[in-house]
Amino acid sequence: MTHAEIAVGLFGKTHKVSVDADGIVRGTGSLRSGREVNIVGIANAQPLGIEAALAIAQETLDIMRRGPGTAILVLVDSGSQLMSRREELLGLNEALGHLIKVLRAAASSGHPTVGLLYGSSTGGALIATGLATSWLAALPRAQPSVMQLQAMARVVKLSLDKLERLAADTPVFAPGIANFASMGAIHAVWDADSDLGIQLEQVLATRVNGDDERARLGAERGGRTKAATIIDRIVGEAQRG
Amino acid sequence: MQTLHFSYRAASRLPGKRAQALVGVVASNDLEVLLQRTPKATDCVVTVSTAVHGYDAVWKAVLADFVERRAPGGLRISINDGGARPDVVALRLAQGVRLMGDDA
Amino acid sequence: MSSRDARLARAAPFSQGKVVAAADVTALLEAVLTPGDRVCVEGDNQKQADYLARALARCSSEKVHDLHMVQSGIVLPEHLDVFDRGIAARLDCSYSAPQGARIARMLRARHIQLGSLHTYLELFARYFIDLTPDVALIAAVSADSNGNLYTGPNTEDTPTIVEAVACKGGVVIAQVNEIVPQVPRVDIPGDRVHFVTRTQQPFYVEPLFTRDPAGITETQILMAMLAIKGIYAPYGVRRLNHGIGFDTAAIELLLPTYADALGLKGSICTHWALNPHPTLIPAIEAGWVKQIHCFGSEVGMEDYVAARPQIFFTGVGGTLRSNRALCQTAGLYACDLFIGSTLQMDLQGNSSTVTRTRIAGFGGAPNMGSDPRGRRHFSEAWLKAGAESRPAQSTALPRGRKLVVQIVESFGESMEPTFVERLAAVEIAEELGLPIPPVMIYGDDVTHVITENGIANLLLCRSPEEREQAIRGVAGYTEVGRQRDRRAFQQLRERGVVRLPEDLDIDPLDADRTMLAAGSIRDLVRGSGGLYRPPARFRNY
Amino acid sequence: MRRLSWFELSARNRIAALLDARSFEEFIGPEEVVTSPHLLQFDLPVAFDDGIVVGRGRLDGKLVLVAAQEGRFMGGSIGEVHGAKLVGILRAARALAAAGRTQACLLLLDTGGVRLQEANAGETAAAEAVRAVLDARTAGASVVALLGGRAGCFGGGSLIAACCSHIVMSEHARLGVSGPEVIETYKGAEEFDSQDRALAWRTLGGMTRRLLGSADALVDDTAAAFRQAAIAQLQRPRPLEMARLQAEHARLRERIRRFGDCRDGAEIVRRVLEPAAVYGLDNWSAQDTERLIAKLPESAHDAR
Repeated sequence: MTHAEIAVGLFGKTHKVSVDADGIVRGTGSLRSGREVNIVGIANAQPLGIEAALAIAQETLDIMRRGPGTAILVLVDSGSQLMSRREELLGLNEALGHLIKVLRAAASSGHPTVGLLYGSSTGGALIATGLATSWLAALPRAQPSVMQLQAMARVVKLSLDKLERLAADTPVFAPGIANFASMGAIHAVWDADSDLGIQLEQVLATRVNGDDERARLGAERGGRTKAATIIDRIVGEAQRG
Repeated sequence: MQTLHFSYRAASRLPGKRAQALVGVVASNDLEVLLQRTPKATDCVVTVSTAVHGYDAVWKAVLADFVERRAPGGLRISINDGGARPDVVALRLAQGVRLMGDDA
Repeated sequence: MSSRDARLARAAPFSQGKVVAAADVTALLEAVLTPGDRVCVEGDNQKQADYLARALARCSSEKVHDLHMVQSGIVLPEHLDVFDRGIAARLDCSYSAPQGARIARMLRARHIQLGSLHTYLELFARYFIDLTPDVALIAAVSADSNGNLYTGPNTEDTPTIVEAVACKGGVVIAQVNEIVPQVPRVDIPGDRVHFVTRTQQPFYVEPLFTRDPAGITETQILMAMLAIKGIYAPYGVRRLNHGIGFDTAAIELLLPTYADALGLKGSICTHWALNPHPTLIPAIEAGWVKQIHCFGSEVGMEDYVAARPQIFFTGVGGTLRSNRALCQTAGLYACDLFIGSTLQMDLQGNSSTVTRTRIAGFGGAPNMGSDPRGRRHFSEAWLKAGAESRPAQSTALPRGRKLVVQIVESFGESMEPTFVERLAAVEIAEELGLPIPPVMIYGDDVTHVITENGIANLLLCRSPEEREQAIRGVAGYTEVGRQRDRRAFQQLRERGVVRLPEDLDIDPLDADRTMLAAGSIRDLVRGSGGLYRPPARFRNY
Repeated sequence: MRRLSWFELSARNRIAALLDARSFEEFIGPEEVVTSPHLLQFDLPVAFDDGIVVGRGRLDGKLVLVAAQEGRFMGGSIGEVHGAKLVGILRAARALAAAGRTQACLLLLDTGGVRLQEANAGETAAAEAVRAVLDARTAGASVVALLGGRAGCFGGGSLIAACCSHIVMSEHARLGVSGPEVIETYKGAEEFDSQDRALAWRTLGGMTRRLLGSADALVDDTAAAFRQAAIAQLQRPRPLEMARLQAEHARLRERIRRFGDCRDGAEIVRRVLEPAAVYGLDNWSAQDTERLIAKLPESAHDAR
């Protein structure tokens, strides 16, 4: 699905969602219930660089300024973080960190933040966008990844064959929404063929900005069997005596 | 990965108060050694986990010398090996025993 | 018309006076060279006449063929390309580590007719007897229009090559980084230089002697402690040479700390035949070192050396004046100790850096690491070593011995044992039909072997069996070490032939990186007052 | 004896040297052998602590929570267990801050980023960790990143650092999302020659990061210096509030406006500040850095 199809799927044809030349998504739309939803994000599989991260952060800050409590939907179809010497020199990590902070600040101040991963997203870009929302949905054809298997094979010095065989037995390293869902990173995979607006309404009806449930989901889904227990134990031990 | 088990009878219980110690890091040419007290005064059991296969005889020789020289009685020693050479193995074992002998 | 005049006449169209445009160098070489010429392309383990090496490799093999290469180093790919392209046929050289794998393959395929592998000094010697080059391709920092050359701190082999070639009717062609009205100092007089060409890029220099202190391990520190306390101190070693390696770098970095605490300052390590090792900076700054003569320079050390003329040999203008032939001679005759590492050692102490797939050549180590039987001056260290080598009741004339120390870890990279029953060099020699195996240091020259397990003093061994057991005694957990005879080992230990760390009152647990006078390249830079400027590849700041 | 170098110390020894003597208490220590469940299938050895040490101790007498990554074990990479220990300590920081028991959490980061053999678990843990940092800050905690290890601070680790309230670096530290090797692999050596280590440090190193205001303090490579800096930073609380976010936004925009056409730290120094400066050479001193910091409004701010 394209961002335009998604906007229509969510809000019908009256949406005001647009994508600029740099792949930055902005706009608003009304759900059938009349609930206003703000849209930000990145499209066209653009790599996420400093300017793009600041633009999305700017848009989010503007939404917060416009009024409290409105929902923010972050649409994600990105490449990886923009890889260049210039980006690193100028502090790409700070720009991505800033975007994460702004999205979290929005959530903390009462804007439900929902991510919708509809294309690809890799590495640092994924952490700074979809994974920085309170609740992340994905469409079935989305492609989240840390690194493509071919490149990974080179780095970990195993054949692609061997890596693919390993990937069949474990969700822990290979790209794909099922694997990320099994980690708890993706809360739900939406049905692209049914009403997206209704699916978003259903999410917004829950307490989106609650505690971070991803480790618990990962345990329930069997993808991360150890993380949740470890986190809970440490929080418990730190509070002792 | 290959796991090797060794058990020894040491000349005496290793003195010192520490219940456990960890020395070294799992990295290339290095290893980590975890030493823990056991109730058995002179027994010393060693478990080695290594990705470098085929050096059983070298491990056996290094550990036998170590037990003879340091008398690490009453210890359970667990090793994760990142491909350490015998001199580093011997050094880390000795460092571990010294830490166990600390009063702290 | 002499052969040189004929060569110069053929070359005339390609030069203006002595100056040749870089683009014309290949044509000039084609004009100067005749088939079968002996040619030296200057290059050793440090500096390279790299532009001229490339220009030679571009020559037409119709015009230039069957050359006999007589040069210190086989280092650049072009040094072997000339054989693949049919330009050269025969080779006599010294050092080939960077091309070790390719040269081994080419020798196996009989693409090279190999004369001998030499030491540097030996090949220089043959330049004056039976391997005088007809043409030399050399490198310098700058030239004037008369051909006077300034070699900068990396003089190295140049004067020796030029002496042999220019004074025996040959032609000398130099690549220079710049042509100036007046050179800062004349390292090579212009009347010995026939052509100069200015290159876009400065000639290449390898920072071969830089060891990052961050890479020094506790095991190497332990071995350095053994060397200092077990050998340098008792023999009172003042005049010495260090090989390349982290173990010897560790010794250098322990001088201002560990050796200082042992009260050894002034009584060891005062006079050196050594390149400007960055790891010696702390000892120099702490006043340990009286003087150093250098084979070559070291990238990044130029300003530091220039600022310490009381320690180093410098020329007009203040930069280092190095000279490989003279420094090799100094190392051979005027040093009491050589210490260096190796890849393999057999049970008689013969050592080699040759593996089944790599032929590294020799460089200078066999000269440094041999007992010069022509030596007649004496020193405390030399006499003591000589005395130890004689049985108590011996009636032989008193003689000294050079201390030749091999410092090795019992296992090398990938758990390859250093100690072996049979050297790979012996097998290679059989396979290639070499009349002598490429042994770096002969066992009968070796006086001590240091490993992380202890020191074997071979001077005190009275039979081949004892030597074998002494070597097994420090060979640790290698196959060779584990097969040692426990009783013989105990006896050798009681006699002090084998000494373990505890016999020297050294606790291996004290071997700690905080003992190093510098822990990083950054520390060395600081210690030099900012004068040392390490190459980019060594930086982590 | 040389002073202890932060760069050389292990994670465990960094904590010991950083905190008050013998005050550290580890959570889920190595004796519990809580190790990676994923490395075995790659035939790789595990570490008893999965390359991270977490717990509590005292700094200058005050309670602090600490996590220290071991850069030598798999490049300090974030796997499932490693990441969970980090997230655990950050969530504990939030809980203790909310309860008014301590406002201090120290992250001794030393990581190449997400561990590829357990990439998805590591990626998710990094996302949980950044959120946990921000939630701890919202609850009033200061989260101080201390960077100066072998592995640098890359990938997910760099985003965790960026979310911290304070960042302390030594000149050996590197901080960036993609490291030189990664950029070289994807974009070629023309874009970033990873062999040129001086360039790597001029781009990502502590000194450049300090000049640009990406770090709050540049300290010597000693445990004592890191300790002193951590104590000092903890006295400047930076609650995560709207005004600070807006100031950060303006700060980052201004940086791009001033330096957006630069590709090398030396260019920033030379072109914008001091035409004759030879930034990055060995005679560049700490005093030179201080002098530049004084001139560069970017480097002194509270907008993080």
